[in-house]
Amino acid sequence: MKNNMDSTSKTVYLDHAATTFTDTEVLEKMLPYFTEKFANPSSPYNIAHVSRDAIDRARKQVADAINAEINEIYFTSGGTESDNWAIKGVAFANRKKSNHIITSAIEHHAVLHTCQWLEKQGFEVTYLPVDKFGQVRIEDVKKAIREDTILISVMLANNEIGTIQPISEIGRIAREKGIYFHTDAVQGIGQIPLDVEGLNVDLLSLSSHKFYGPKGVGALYIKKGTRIDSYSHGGAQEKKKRAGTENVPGIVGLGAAIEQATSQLEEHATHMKNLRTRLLEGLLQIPATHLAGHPEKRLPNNANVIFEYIEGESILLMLNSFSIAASTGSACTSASLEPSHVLIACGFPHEIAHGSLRLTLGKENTEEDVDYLLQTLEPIIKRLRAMSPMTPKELRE
Amino acid sequence: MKNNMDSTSKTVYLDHAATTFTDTEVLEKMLPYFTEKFANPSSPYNIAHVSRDAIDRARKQVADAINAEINEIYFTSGGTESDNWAIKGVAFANRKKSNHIITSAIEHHAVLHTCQWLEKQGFEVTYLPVDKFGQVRIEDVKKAIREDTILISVMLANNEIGTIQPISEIGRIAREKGIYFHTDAVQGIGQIPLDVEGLNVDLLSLSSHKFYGPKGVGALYIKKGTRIDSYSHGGAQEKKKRAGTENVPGIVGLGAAIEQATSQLEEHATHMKNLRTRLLEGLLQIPATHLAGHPEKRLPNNANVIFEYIEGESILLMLNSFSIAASTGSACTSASLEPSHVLIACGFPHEIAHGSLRLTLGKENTEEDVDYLLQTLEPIIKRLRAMSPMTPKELRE
Amino acid sequence: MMYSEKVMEHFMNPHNVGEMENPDGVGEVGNPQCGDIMRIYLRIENDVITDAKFMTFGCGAAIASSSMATDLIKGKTLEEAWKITNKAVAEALNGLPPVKMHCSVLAEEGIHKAINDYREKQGLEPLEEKPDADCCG
Ligand SMILES: Cc1ncc(COP(=O)(O)O)c(C=O)c1O
Ligand SMILES: Cc1ncc(COP(=O)(O)O)c(C=O)c1O
Ligand code: FES
Ligand code: FES
Repeated sequence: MKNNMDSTSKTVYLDHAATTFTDTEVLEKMLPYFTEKFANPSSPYNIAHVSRDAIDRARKQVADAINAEINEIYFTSGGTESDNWAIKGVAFANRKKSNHIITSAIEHHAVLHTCQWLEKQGFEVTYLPVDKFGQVRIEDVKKAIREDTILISVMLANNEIGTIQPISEIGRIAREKGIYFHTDAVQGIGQIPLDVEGLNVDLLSLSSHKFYGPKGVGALYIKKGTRIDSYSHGGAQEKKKRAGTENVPGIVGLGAAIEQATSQLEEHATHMKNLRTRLLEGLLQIPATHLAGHPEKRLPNNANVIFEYIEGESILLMLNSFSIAASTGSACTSASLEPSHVLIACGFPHEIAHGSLRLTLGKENTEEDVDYLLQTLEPIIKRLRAMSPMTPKELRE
Repeated sequence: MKNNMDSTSKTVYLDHAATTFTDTEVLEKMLPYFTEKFANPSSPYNIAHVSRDAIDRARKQVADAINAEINEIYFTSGGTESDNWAIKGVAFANRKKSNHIITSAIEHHAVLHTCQWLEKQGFEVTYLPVDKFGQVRIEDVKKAIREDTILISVMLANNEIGTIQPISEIGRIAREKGIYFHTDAVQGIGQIPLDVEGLNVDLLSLSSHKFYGPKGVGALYIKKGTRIDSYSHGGAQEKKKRAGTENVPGIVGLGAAIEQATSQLEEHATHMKNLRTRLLEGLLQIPATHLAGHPEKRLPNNANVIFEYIEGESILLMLNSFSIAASTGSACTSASLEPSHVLIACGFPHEIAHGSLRLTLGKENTEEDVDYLLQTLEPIIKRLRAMSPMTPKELRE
Repeated sequence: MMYSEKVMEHFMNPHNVGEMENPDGVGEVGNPQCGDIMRIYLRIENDVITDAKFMTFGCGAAIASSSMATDLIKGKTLEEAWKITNKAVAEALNGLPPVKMHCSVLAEEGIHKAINDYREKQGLEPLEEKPDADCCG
């Protein structure tokens, strides 16, 4: 099999859920804060005001993007820190009161592993199942709530299958019962409109590198009045809740990126949906191929399909040799050799989950990219199936 | 009083202990990792190798700089996170065994407030006093050690007065007793040679923005075999000890900066000492002025002097109006309105501690900067003393 | 330190600095341990403050408050001067950061002490002063 990859060929990047490049306009805005405008925001002189003002501006940009108040936004080092802080912070601050937490089986590991760790610290955790499209059922939430439930954490949209959860309804139930409600919105920013009021959430995590901002910076929305422990101890930064000299250029980048993402939301979503329609039409023409996730309630840029009889790592390797970057839920690419917990929770059998391919589109993708993927992928699937002892005769050539 | 500040005048920055600008060569090396080389290091395709390799290279640069092994270096979001992780991580991982921690009274708040928080969690903490130069006495360390001591944390060099601690000796004692030893080396990197073997430390914190690297990234050295909890839960990054998509550009910047700082160490230290000699000669000619910190065992770029009868914030404000950026230990600039805990621990009375001025030099400072400071400062001190009811007659004009 | 331009003006070029020979009233408030001492001198003729001076050890807000407060009381009757509050001083300075309001309290207290010093010298009952503001905020 010949591939067209040479050192000059550009990669067709179809893994924007893993991370995005930093937008050049965003980077441009960050640059002065590395060099001329470098002062420590806590310092007592004029040039430090410049750093302080930059952080204030970014805080407003984030607040505006999610309809929060400025003083409800706290900057962190990324989505993982935001998730860890939200969950551990609320759990320990409210421990005396009670000790039960509800989350879903398809959360990101930043939530799941945090909850598992809390179980070792004596908390009890209920992991809600999902339906075959990956949605949490409201009935299950209601049933799981106990007298001593302190926190519900359900993600806004899933990173593998893109399924959007009924956050607003879960939030309403949580609020009625006086239970804190956290949502991991890391995959949602810039993809779908977000409004912390409408969503009825008390805490919301986001991560800059998922919406064309820099890596290593994120934010946590904490509704006023929420009882939560500080995440780190030290200086008085972030109202003493998250000590450490602020990552000023990173925060500036996060602010610029979220403002841009929010202002271009509709246009971007339309572009993504158009490309995805073309993509899915092509993919689902391949026999013995299934869509994972919800047919409609999903992120506009997410396509996740499962090819029976073959294994995802092999698909990725071949795609890689044709300069296409994608992702899979196969066990063979995960350090743990376990297939995607998300696909399993949706009810896909292990052997099927292995054949998954996640393609997540981004703003620079074109129809040509989609066509190149389709034209490259079809022979790959055929080839791998031809090798597989599981493939039924009629699918082999 | 007229000042020479106008919008075009460059600031004379004498606060490098607060933060440094990012070196342009360092920034240059970071830039590609925002845009072309942006892939998630955990992803399974070629362009992700580029990110992975970059992190590996930075890890080696850090390891080489402090004579550690590559797999003993963990990246964090800064000095505060490194300190929090080292102390909480070791405390909780070894809790069953015992619960006593020793630190010093002059640590950075990232250590002190973490220890105070641990006291609330049931740990016992001894805060070692210091001598008038700000040094911990070995005798005091020995006396403080108990059967159930798990951790000693003493900083390498103090951020306010620059005093260098006898880390190697403390480390030897800790090792003999089988007690973990952490040092906050945030202020030491790039100023004095560092070698984790020679220092006998098990954990060492550093922060990129103190040695001309970017803000928002740091590292923790964890000696092989050290029992320590993970800091965040989620993905498998940093050998599952510190989850979260890696801040690739930040890590590249940290690596480049520490390599540069280490290779230029001697040259830099000589430059700093020459400037500081000139600075201190001028400062100490002002009557009723005292040097804070150790006369020799101090960071080469640190000068900290106390002017009797006046208050530090006023000095800073006036310096600021002449475009000079500096720092003080006065209560009036701190949110808590408490004077520097470091100066108080050195035995300076409160009213004296108020008159402190910290000047920390950096690699772009020149003799002209020093002279400009001296020539600007002298009339300021006179002026403020002329206003102060505490100033003795003979010091007034 | 986010000070108003007015504060910076009074800090950089304070009015009424200095000691006064044979003042009619002097008031000293504050505590060097907290980093602030303010001394106010008054010249009084026919119950009117004809001159005021100050000496201050303290932060920018303390020095600017001293300057503004002494400006405000000059030409006022003692009764009028007594009524000048720290809020009035802070407002005249176009505001002070919240953590610095206590520095303007020093000015109010200093004026009260100085007026009472004058009253005592005149054999009058001192007026009731507010309790001392807490040291160090
Ligand atoms: C849904 C979700 N939550 C959390 C994270 C963690 O964010 P970060 O990698 O910025 O720490 C990610 C991405 O990795 C994610 O997709
Ligand atoms: C000695 C010392 N430790 C820790 C820190 C905290 O580092 P960071 O601000 O990068 O979190 C600093 C600087 O602020 C410091 O000087
Ligand atoms: S077949 Fe090799 S890891 Fe799955
Ligand atoms: S005199 Fe200390 S804060 Fe004003």
